[in-house]
Amino acid sequence: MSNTNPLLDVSGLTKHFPIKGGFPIRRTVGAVQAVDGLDFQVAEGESLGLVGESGCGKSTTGRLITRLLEPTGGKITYRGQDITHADRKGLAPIRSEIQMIFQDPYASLNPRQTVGKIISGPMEINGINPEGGREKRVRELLEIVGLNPEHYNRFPHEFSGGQRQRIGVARALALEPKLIVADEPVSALDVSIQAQVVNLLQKVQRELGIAFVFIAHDLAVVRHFSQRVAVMYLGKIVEIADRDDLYDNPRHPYTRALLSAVPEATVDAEPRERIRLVGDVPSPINPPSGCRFRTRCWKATEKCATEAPPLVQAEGNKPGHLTACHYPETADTVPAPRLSKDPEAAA
Amino acid sequence: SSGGGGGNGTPSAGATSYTGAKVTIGTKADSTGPAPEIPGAKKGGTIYGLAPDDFSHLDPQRIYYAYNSTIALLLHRCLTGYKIDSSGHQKLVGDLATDTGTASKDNKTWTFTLKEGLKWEDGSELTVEDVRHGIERLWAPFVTESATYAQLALTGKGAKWRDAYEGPYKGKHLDAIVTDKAKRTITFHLAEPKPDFNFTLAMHSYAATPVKLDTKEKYDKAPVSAGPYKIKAHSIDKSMVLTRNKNWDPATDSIRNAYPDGFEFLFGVETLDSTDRLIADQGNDQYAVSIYKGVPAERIQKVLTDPQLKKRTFNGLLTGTYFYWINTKRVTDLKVRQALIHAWPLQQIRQIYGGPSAGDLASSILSPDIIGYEKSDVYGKLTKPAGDPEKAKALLKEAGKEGVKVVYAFPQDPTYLKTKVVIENALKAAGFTPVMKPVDSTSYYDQIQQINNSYDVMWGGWSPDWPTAYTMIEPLFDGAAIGNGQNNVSQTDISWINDAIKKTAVIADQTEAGKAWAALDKKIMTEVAPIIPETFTRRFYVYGSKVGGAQFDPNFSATLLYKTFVKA
Amino acid sequence: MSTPFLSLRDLKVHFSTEDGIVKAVDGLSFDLEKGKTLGIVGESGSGKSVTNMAILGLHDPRNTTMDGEILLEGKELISASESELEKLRGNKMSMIFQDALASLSPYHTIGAQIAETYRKHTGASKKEARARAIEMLRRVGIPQPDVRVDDYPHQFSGGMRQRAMIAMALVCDPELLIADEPTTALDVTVQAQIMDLLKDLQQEFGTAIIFITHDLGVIADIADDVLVMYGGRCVERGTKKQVLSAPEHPYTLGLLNSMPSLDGPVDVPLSPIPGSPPSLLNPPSGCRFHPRCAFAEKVTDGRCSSERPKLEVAEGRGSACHLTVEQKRELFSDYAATRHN
Amino acid sequence: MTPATPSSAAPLEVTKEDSATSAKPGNPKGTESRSPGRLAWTRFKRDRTGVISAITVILFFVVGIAAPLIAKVYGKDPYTTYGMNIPGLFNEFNYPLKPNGGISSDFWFGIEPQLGRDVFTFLLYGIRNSLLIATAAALMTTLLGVVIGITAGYLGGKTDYFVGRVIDILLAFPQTLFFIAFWPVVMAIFVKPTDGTPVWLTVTSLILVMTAFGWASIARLLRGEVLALREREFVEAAKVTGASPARIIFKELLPNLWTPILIQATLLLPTYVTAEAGLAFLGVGLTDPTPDWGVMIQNGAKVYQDDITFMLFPGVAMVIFVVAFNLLGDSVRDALDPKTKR
Amino acid sequence: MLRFLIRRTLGAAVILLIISALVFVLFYAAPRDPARLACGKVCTPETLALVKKNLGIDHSLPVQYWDWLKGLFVGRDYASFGHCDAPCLGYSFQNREPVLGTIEDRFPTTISLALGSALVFLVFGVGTGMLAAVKQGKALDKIASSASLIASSMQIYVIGVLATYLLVDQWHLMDRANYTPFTDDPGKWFTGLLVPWLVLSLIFTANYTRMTRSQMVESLSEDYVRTARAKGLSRRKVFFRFAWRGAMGPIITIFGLDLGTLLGGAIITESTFSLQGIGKLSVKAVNTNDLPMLLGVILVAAAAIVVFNIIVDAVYALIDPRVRLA
Ligand SMILES: Nc1ncnc2c1ncn2[C@@H]1O[C@H](COP(=O)(O)OP(=O)(O)OP(=O)(O)O)[C@@H](O)[C@H]1O
Ligand SMILES: Nc1ncnc2c1ncn2[C@@H]1O[C@H](COP(=O)(O)OP(=O)(O)OP(=O)(O)O)[C@@H](O)[C@H]1O
Ligand SMILES: [Mg+2]
Ligand SMILES: [Mg+2]
Repeated sequence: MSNTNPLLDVSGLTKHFPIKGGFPIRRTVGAVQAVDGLDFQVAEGESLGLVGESGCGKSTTGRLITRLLEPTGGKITYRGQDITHADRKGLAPIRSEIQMIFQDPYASLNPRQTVGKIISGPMEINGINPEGGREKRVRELLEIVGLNPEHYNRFPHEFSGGQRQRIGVARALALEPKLIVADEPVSALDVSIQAQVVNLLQKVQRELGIAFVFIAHDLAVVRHFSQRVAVMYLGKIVEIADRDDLYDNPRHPYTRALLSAVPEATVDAEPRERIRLVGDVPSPINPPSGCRFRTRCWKATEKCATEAPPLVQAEGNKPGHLTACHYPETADTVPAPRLSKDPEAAA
Repeated sequence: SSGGGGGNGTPSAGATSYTGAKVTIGTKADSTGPAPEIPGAKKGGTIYGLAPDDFSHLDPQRIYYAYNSTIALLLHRCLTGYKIDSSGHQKLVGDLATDTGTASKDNKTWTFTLKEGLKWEDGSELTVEDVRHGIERLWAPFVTESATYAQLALTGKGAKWRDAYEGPYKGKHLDAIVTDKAKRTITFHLAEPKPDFNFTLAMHSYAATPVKLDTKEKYDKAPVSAGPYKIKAHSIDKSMVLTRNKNWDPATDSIRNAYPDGFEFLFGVETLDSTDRLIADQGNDQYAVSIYKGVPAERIQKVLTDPQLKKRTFNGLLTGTYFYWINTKRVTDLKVRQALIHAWPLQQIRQIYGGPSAGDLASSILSPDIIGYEKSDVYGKLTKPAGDPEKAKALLKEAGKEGVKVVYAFPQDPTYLKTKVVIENALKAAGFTPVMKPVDSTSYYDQIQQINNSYDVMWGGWSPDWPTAYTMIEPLFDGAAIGNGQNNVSQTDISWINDAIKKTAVIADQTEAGKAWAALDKKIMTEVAPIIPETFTRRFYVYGSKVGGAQFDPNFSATLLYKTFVKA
Repeated sequence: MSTPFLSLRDLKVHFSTEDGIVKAVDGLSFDLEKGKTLGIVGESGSGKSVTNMAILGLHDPRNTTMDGEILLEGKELISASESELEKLRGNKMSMIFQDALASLSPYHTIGAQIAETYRKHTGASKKEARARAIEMLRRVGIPQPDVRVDDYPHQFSGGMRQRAMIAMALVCDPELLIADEPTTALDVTVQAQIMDLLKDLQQEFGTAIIFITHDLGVIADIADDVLVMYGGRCVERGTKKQVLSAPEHPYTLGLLNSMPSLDGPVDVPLSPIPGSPPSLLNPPSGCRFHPRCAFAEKVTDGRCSSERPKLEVAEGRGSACHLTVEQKRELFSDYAATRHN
Repeated sequence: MTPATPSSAAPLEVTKEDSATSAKPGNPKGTESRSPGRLAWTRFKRDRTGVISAITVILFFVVGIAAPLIAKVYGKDPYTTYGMNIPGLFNEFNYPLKPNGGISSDFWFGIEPQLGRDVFTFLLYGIRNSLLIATAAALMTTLLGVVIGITAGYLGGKTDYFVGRVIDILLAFPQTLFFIAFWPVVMAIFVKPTDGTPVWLTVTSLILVMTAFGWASIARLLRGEVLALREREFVEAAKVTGASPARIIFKELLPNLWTPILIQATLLLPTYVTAEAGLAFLGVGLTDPTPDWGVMIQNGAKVYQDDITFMLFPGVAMVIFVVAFNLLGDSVRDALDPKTKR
Repeated sequence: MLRFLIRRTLGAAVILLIISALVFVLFYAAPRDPARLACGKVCTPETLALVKKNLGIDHSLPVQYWDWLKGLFVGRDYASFGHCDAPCLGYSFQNREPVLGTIEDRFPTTISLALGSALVFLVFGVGTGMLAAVKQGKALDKIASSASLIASSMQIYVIGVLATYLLVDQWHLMDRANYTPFTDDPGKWFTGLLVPWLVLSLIFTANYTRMTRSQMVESLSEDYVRTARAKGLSRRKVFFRFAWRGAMGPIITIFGLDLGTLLGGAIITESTFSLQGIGKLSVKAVNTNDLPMLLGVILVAAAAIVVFNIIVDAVYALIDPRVRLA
């Protein structure tokens, strides 16, 4: 574990989006608790995967780290420097070091700019003048991400989704960052293309030593890409561990349920135990008290409703494997019951 | 009445034999009712009147504009009035009074006797007190729009006439008016001689108002009628319905016929629109007349070239003169003023107004319907109506003012924006440097009536309030009439003119006086040249095919409503 | 063999656009029996949705030309009149669309939209239809259906919307259900719920299901038979087991290889299919997959780029590839080895 | 040296005809680059209605711009009162003597009743002036609306709130009424009472007043567009790389707003042409001696009973122009935004 | 809903307040004196002062505005008109009638004109628009679109006079434009307004045709319309129940705004047809420097726009369940 001197240190990170309302004068009447007290670190060159259901706050976390959003609370430290509330000027020196790759290959490229402009833009903004000129560098980058350097003058709409995502990667690489936040970079791509991009990112991470916060909802992809994985549920991290630990020995019921729900394209392998969660993620405006997962958890007790479980190294966990559960699963737990589909019970 | 507010002077016309009305003073017999029958006329029916605007005032004391007088003729009665014959000649006769009044030798005391059988619309008697009350009301603070001739004459205090009397509502009467209820006489003691005071009293500002039925400010909306009709309904700015006043006795009225059972006026109909309606002649429009507005230039050709249509028209010259004031305080050189007159393109201007049928070219101050009018053409404008640039140039050269800048002000109105074009061309041709200055037409007169304005030549016009020259020459050229909001816009303050006005104004015999005025007119034009006379404007009116007796009111330049009737 | 329940014969669906003719589906055939689930997989744009919309006759006739045969219980649908189709749609055959939010009318309550279909096809009264709607909602697992029946779609969560869509599609007990990527936008946990639901319903009513997806994992979960589409054509078909464990087409193999799994090795790179999907305006000649195919040069005479490979189907199994069976056995096993260590 | 990249204003090319030669050099090795603007242009060229309308509209503009030249060749001017000066053209009522409004080899479109000016040159100059005013007003309105709208949309917060309220108030104004009521005020601010109102001033104030009232709706629209665009990931991408707000507005947002801007501008122009005519009818704006299309039609409407020709030429010209421009607008919209078919 | 209405009404009141203050300031920025016009032909400074007092404009601008505002709520006393009950918009300088009364008197004309023509252009515009959407790309579509376009590019004052000349004077097909209160004679009310309705709706119809067509085309391509078809619903039902429902929102929005503007007076139309509505009244107020009347009509017009804005938003929320009123 490289916790000693992490590249990125996030503690107690919180983001509440205010809800306006009231009468007759508008004011803040509530908040979407999108992210609520996250603690994690990312070491240099390491890839941290962030998984969870839709709306659990993955993107918000990513946007907080890149400071596209102003945190409501907590602290973000990058290489020892507190950037929690740094403004544009304060961020300028580290702007080039933290970059982002976006989910939507269509929306993330300005349709009115050529590829060359899109990639050289960040260099221009940060006053980077590589040897041999920016155009040369852009062509290099295009090559690195597996695109034809001659496509320099083309427009995004002339590329396929996978190619566009490569352009996005090239743009992020243009500033030679130390940390890239990739927000579901492959979710919008076809399976056949998805693999291309995952490979590219992996290559980039390994060869250039760039650390990643890799956001995804596809557990298989995350497993493939990230050395460490954090599972989020409703604005909180419920479990964080090294890859193998997490996939082989999930301690949190939610992690387990999540893993069991992934369909696998194999017919001969014996069917995995199946846990079927009922209902949807509750609203982050009024999250359940105590453990936020308790409304969908088959193990929930009184305690879960009153006491929020801390994210700790549960008994039997390897070091660095933290779980936020009062009743963590054990390896030999009997397979969870296939939950009744009685909807009333879940409501 | 005067040159109308703003830019509504668009005239139009066509060559006819009509050359202005003759005005005479009638006898007691002329003053005795009823009015002579009109051949073919029958009682009954309704005449419809179309107009762009509602009457702005109905309270007689607040009536001065000619347009308001067109209805005042049906409702209000003054001591005197004009009896108009079918050819348009007018006679001053007694209306409420038995005759045109008796003046003292010095013309400072005027006495009138009321006819018998005069009644208000509610049947109460119309007395000399009511006549006096009408005049005393002029001092009421809410009456601000009236003519001021009588007030001036009665108090002799000039512009401060209001200070002389506090108005009738505080219980006091004006000392200068003496009434005798028993004898039905009313006597005016004037501060200065006024030989034409009986003309003055024909103005509707001096009509009688019932003491008992006076509602002060509210009277303006609901006046009490002494005339042949009374107001039945009035929807302001939209319509007005008049019905017969049963208490009006034709025997007391030598002026008014009253054939229709009622009138219905429709307001808000723009002139072009109303003309088209009258031309189309459908439905009730067959019984309709245009109250005040003549056929606009755009329809003159249509109206005059269609023989069927032309049969349904009458026309007349407006009472006043259109001219251009020359600011003598700015254009101080007589030669330059004369050059301006020579240069002015009268013919082209009239072309824009609609050609010869739009009116006659003017060459003098006085208009043809003024008593004593004599044609004079000092600058040969009638022979060279298109302008004489050579002569103008020569005069300018003489004066050493070649290329002098001339600021010409005119109301911003489609017609004058057009005449501006030809005027500018003519001035350039004559060697002036013209500056053309359109002025917002709603405040046009306000602006040019500022004595320190910066205009050299200004479009304008003036109509006399009664057909004697005094009401033209005095307001326009008397030095006393210089001031903000006053009409001596040329700012002529020349002692011989002032003296001549004073002298001529007291000549008792109006024919004599007329001659003197005409001579003064010519002299002013020759020696001072303070205005450029332009046209005596002619107006054409179309009326519905079922309307009879439609004729021009030479006094108020409108349709003479009380002579109309519904054809069988 | 009697006539199959649904049978497509050489279906062609071409769109005329201002850029030219888009051959979205170009000669597709398959059969489907009652009570069976056919999974259709393929990349985005491979013509999956177009095929199924063609079955329901939902294409705009103004810019679409359809060719071939669609036989439902022997009845030809391409030439059927609009009113005949109206009677079938929502009744005998119905469809679940991918984007439930966009596919449900935002202006009508969920209940009304379900009831409407029922009334149209059964002539039931308003009250009956409403009761039916509530029952359907209950059946698809909507909590408090008698209350939620009056909600609008935007008041539902993503999973609930998709369930409402399903309820609507099933309200008249259709014999054919087409599910067009019903779970793609959903979380895995919700996806699992929906698929369980579909399976249960099929068991209950013996519905024939066409399940469209581009996720082979989902196919493995739900389908009996699989049809792999590429560039508007079928490249391979067979039972789920056949296709997933012994693919016969390089594209299918590529798809399988490019998928990361929950238990495979993690330190080796994935094996993607190079290149990008074909343009349907100017599709590659011959085999449409050949520009991306790793084995194209193994076939002599450049046949891959010149000759369209035939889809030889025997007992529901077949693929469209010029490689010989031997070549496949040899070449594919290498690849399979890299996959499962 | 940075290579020649298509400017961010590229989409504007669709309205210009001479852009066909651009973008060829600097394109390495036949990888032909098709910018969104170029694509739109290609689509536009295929649209027959659009092309015909464009030609018609351009023709009007050419005629307007070249009016003095044409008048010179033709040998007449719009100010001389030929009808009055030359005997034999007018009857006594100042209507043309010859039939059809006095059309002759000398006066191609006849002469104007009353003043007797040459209709052909008057119409040319009228088109010139009206188009000048409408174009300038449309441009200024768009400019102002775009700047305010984008700024408010991007900055959000208090700025947005304030701008939003100003827009609310402006849109609640009964505009025509305001025009006629306060036109004199505007003129009074600029003109000394001793001076004539120069035509340029009338024109300028007209443009200014039209702009002052017109920008609000465009600003509102663009604000909305920006709010939507602001959430797009490429804007975030720019932010992540440290781009300044100015850069984001001008380099990232603006190029993407050309489509709505262009559409608004094309909607605005014919509206302004007719609005200018309508205002002239109410006595606001250019007045008679200055040739104006609207004033001409309005005068024509007065004399149509006796001389329909005089109304026909300007009227038909106006209908053709407005229709052509609207059709052009539709085509431009279709070309720029092919998904939303009219 | 109630909260929404209250909040928006408050906002509207503020807007109207600002507008009225602006009108006041702007009015006096012009070089014109309303007293001078009311003063008559012989206007000495003494008389002028008297007139100013009578009209209630003998104070400084802020005091005048305050007086006017106060009049709105508590009524006002005039030197020459007497008392004016709240809400008092003052007395017209021009005809010395209460402004409110005059506006009340003119409003039915404007309402009739607006509603009638709105009905005509809605029916024709939306009708042809729908037809065009159904027959997309066919001849009928093109004819409908271009005909409406040509119609809309005509000027009212031209079409108005032409229509009157031909339809009324020459062919005697219709009655001359004229307002008779509906309560007096519905028949006359109808025939008298027919020509203005038709002419006024001309310029709007095209807009609605085009808008309806594009909205329908757009909403016909919505996914939920496809779903409706997939359910087996008939074309007619799909068209009206689903597609039209989706297209309605923007149309109603624009319609509300248009109606609001129209209720403030169709100035050119009313002038062309000599109809005594708010529009004509406002032109007259301008021409006669009649400040109280001008204020009155501008407020009415602005209020109409603002109120319809609120109505549009409320209606939108009714049509589209996704919209929440705040
Ligand atoms: N700008 C915002 N204002 C208000 N709420 C927001 C905002 N952005 C996100 N949220 C809310 O915060 C919560 C977390 O959103 P976030 O986008 O981080 O989820 P996510 O995990 O990325 O989901 P997905 O997988 O769908 O992308 C959601 O409930 C979302 O509605
Ligand atoms: N109406 C249409 N007009 C023109 N082209 C169309 C039309 N509908 C579909 N297409 C084209 O047909 C091709 C196949 O589309 P289809 O929707 O069937 O793909 P798909 O396999 O369902 O993809 P996805 O997984 O993205 O849903 C695509 O290239 C699409 O662009
Ligand atoms: Mg996200
Ligand atoms: Mg699809």
